[in-house]
Amino acid sequence: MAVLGLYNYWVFALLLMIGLYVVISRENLVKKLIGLSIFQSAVFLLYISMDKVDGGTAPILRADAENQLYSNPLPQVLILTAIVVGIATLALGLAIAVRINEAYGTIEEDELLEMDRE
Amino acid sequence: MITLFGVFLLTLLVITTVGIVRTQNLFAAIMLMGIFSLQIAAVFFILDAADVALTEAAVGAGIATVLLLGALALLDDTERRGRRASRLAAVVVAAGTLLILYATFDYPRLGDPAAPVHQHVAPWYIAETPRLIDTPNVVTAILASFRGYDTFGEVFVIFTAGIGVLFILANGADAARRSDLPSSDVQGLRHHLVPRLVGRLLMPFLVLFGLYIQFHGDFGPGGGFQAGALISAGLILYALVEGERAALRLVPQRVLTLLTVAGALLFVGVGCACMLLGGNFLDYSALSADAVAGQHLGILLVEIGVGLTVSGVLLTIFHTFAARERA
Amino acid sequence: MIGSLILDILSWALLIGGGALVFIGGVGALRMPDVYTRMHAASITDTLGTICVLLGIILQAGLSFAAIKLAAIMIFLLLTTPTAAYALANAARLAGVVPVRRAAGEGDSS
Amino acid sequence: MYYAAAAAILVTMVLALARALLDSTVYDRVLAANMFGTKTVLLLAVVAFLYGREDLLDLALAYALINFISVLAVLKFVQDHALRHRQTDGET
Repeated sequence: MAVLGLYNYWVFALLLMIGLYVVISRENLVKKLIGLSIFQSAVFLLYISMDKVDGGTAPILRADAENQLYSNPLPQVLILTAIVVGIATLALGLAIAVRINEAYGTIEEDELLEMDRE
Repeated sequence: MITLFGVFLLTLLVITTVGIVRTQNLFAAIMLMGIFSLQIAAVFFILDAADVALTEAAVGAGIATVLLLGALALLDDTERRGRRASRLAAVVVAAGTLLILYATFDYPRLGDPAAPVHQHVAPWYIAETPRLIDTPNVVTAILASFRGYDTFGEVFVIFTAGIGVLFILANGADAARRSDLPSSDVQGLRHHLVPRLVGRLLMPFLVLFGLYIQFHGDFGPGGGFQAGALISAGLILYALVEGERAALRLVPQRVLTLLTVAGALLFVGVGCACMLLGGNFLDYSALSADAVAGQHLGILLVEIGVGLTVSGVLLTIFHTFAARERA
Repeated sequence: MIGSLILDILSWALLIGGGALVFIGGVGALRMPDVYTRMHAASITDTLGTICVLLGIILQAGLSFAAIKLAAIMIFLLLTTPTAAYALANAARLAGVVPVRRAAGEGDSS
Repeated sequence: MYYAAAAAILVTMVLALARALLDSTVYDRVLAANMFGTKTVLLLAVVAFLYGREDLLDLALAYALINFISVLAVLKFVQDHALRHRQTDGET
């Protein structure tokens, strides 16, 4: 198990960088937004991985258990709000993409840049 | 054993992500995002973050898919493969991955009770919540009371995002609504008898469950954010099976705007009431002679405010996308 | 004592049977030749497998609030899984996906 | 026994994911997403009992209710798509 103790963080690193890769290398704006979502989920994973305590349980206090260990509630609070903010910003990004499509007829970044240069 | 489940799910998560990157069909990418969201929610659950898993389920798997599909209906659904050579990006990303992987070896291992995160305020929150606030769900206590400022800010970010979407997309939406909507928008899925019946049957349960999550949030997993997402999911379900127009007749856009604003103002109002009663901003203890009762009242009101704003904004966004005609 | 043993055995059988059904559905979804048959495999076994697994847990939970919640989950899944399959089949049909009709003697192409 | 059921569910998740990622139509992916949703509900129910936290079943309930919406959204999306194509075909 000791070997796997850092596995969550490795997955975090991979997801974070895959998300970043999509944002950098893909031209399509919707794909970029999806990449951003992956990036964001990677950060969520990092925070939630930090909250786990061995032998702990979800931080909802139980009256029936004495000396129960609880996992750390603080990262959960931060991420809980971040998820809802994430969907709101995703919607904002999509709205902008839709408007760009209406104005330019495409959402591929290289084509957009070409049109702007002309 | 549970750790192994986590490892297993995380591996699936990475595979899914690679699939998302590789597919050029955006519709397929959105479906894979739905799977991604379910997987990461299961991982959150296994890592003891029940509230977060609930939020991710309602928001990520339900509403994000609906919104992405709504936007995709207005766009092309295939991505053209970029002509720009992305070798530089690959190199940068590979270097970054190695750097972060190298850094992880200094991290405390998963579940280490001696990790720095668990040393400072967190034990205090868990120890003092029963005395100061007396709600079993520590997450709700921190969200609404101890770190109320944070939540206050987040609610206004959501509020602003909703306004932003309206600004960007809603002009001319009224004109579109006055002229005839595409007939499919009027109909929704009306002529599909089975989904329509089941959808109508489930809608009240979703809203009811949302209300349960809203008001049971002090005792179990839940709270305003999750409840707002679930209630708006219920109404989105109604809009899908009965059509946009019927949904807007049920809850008109005016009401949604009102809900959004009322929620945000309720939050501010509770904060200001605390100040008027002699406490600090969002210091609910001032709301009642009994500090704990004051906290209960404050958390209840603030969570209602959050729920109203979240459901209002999410539904507004959904309707705004649905009302838009494809260019 | 005997009663609880019988209950345990029954719930184990349901859990194992449910797990097996779920797994069979997964294999079917992977191996069947086209989207309609895959859907068929997945939705039928999914529905029964889900009922078995949840019933198995309900037997373990006994008469409690948890059992009511599990029963609610079961009813909702019982309604939604077939409906989702219907909606999906409809969507595929609308989009013009044609079911395969393999002539006799033709080799396995999947 | 919970472990056996959980293992079966996890293996089925792999199969569903394989279905989604292999060379298949988009509807297979929707099917896989839907299967995944059902499996997640089951997994959460089983793990909640493994942890002994029956109060967390609310999550499974939420998943069971939410999962349905995305499939309906897909149906609506495809239907609008087909309708629009029929209209543009009629005009030209």
